[in-house]
Amino acid sequence: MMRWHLCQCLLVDNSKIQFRILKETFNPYKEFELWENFNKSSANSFFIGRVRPFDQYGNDLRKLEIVHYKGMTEKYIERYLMKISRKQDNLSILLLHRIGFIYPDEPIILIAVSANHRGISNKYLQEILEFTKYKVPLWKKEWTFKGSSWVKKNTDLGFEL
Amino acid sequence: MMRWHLCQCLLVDNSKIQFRILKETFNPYKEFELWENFNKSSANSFFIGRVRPFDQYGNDLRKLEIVHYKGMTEKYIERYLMKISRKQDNLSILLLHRIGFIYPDEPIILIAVSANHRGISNKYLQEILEFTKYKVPLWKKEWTFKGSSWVKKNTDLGFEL
Amino acid sequence: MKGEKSNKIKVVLLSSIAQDLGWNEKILTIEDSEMTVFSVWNLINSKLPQDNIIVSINQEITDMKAIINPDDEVAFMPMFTGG
Amino acid sequence: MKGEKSNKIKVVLLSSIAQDLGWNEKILTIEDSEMTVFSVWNLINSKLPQDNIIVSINQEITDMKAIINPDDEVAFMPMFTGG
Repeated sequence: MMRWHLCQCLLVDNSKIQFRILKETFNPYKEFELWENFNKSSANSFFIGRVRPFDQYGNDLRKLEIVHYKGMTEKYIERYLMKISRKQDNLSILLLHRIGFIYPDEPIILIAVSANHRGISNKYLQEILEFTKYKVPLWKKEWTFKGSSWVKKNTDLGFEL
Repeated sequence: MMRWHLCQCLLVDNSKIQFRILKETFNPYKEFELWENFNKSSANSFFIGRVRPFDQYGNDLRKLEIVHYKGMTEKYIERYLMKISRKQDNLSILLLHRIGFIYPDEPIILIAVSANHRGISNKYLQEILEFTKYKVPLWKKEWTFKGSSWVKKNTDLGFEL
Repeated sequence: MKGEKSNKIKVVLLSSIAQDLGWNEKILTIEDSEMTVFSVWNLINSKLPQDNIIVSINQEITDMKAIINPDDEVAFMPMFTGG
Repeated sequence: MKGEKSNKIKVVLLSSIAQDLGWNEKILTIEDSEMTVFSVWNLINSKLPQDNIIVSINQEITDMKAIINPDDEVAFMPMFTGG
């Protein structure tokens, strides 16, 4: 794992993958700019997920807590990103995920994918997003003004497929 | 059309839509930041399309030229964005499209969509992107070091659906 | 009766069609009161094929059979290739 | 024969399971050489249901029937809810 903290970037065949688990908040536009300066392609897709101001029951949210399993979380992310980089040539991927306490409207997740075609950058962006929701050891706890509770179920896509 | 140049923003029911046809290049990160400051949602999807460094025949590209039909282009974009804003509540949309001469690696198109759910922001981002490729009066001409030629056919998504 | 009415139309060409025919806009005087987009196309063009041409009247996409009225803006354009 | 060999395992609990059982990590001494993840689960827990629990050995997801070796790190965690 150490190489991630040293170089923050891994080359897999012709693709560049990069991820970070962050304990502090970040500026998503600065991250896009820094990253895209070195990964300009014809198609560049981005996603920012932010904390909703209410919990799963509709109460006002004070803060969200995200817990990870140090070592295993990083290993599962790395393995998955390497797998898709091997499937698809000339892909650049950046994934940032917050842990710790995150306040309403702050970013939890940032994904950036560059490719030669718009269909590819959009497709992998969505795949990576669903992956972080269902396949990565990460857990959410919601803190309201009355107490805290673990999130039992992920939010859905927002429409029927 | 005048209201677009004055307010740059149109409210349709609960949704906010905004688009601009630009004669000069722009900084996409600044645009994202300015726009998202007023449109922070839990799900925010973005796309930047940049000029490829080669033409449809694989020759080195000097510049791309984009021509529009002033008035009609704006009308078709506005009508389409209003239509999807009426289909889907609480959507914010920003669409920027370049016209004139655009050089390799410069942005041609920027799309930003905010929604309450990731599936919705990603879905409409892709719909708007395909719309600008096939349904908006815009034409591309490629200038190489040998001459110029009109683009006959749009690039595909990059994979088989 | 028709003396007071304009019988001019504006014809607009876009993209490769403008380049191939060598002009972008023309004001034409129409004689025929039942003139279609197709008859304007035949009037201005004797070399380009009609395939895959998008036509509009007053910036609304229509078809070659549509009837043109005085003061209309008629445009001929190839398939869109933007985005 | 086994005197030189460690017979300790590390048990890790995550998220709501750690909260419900009141601890995050423990070092346990295992006696049984054919111990499964399921037997560790029964050893540490007498109240939580086994449904929807993800288990891992040495940070690789496995199942309740997997055999544990000395020095292994065994973890119990609820369904993931990240992203």
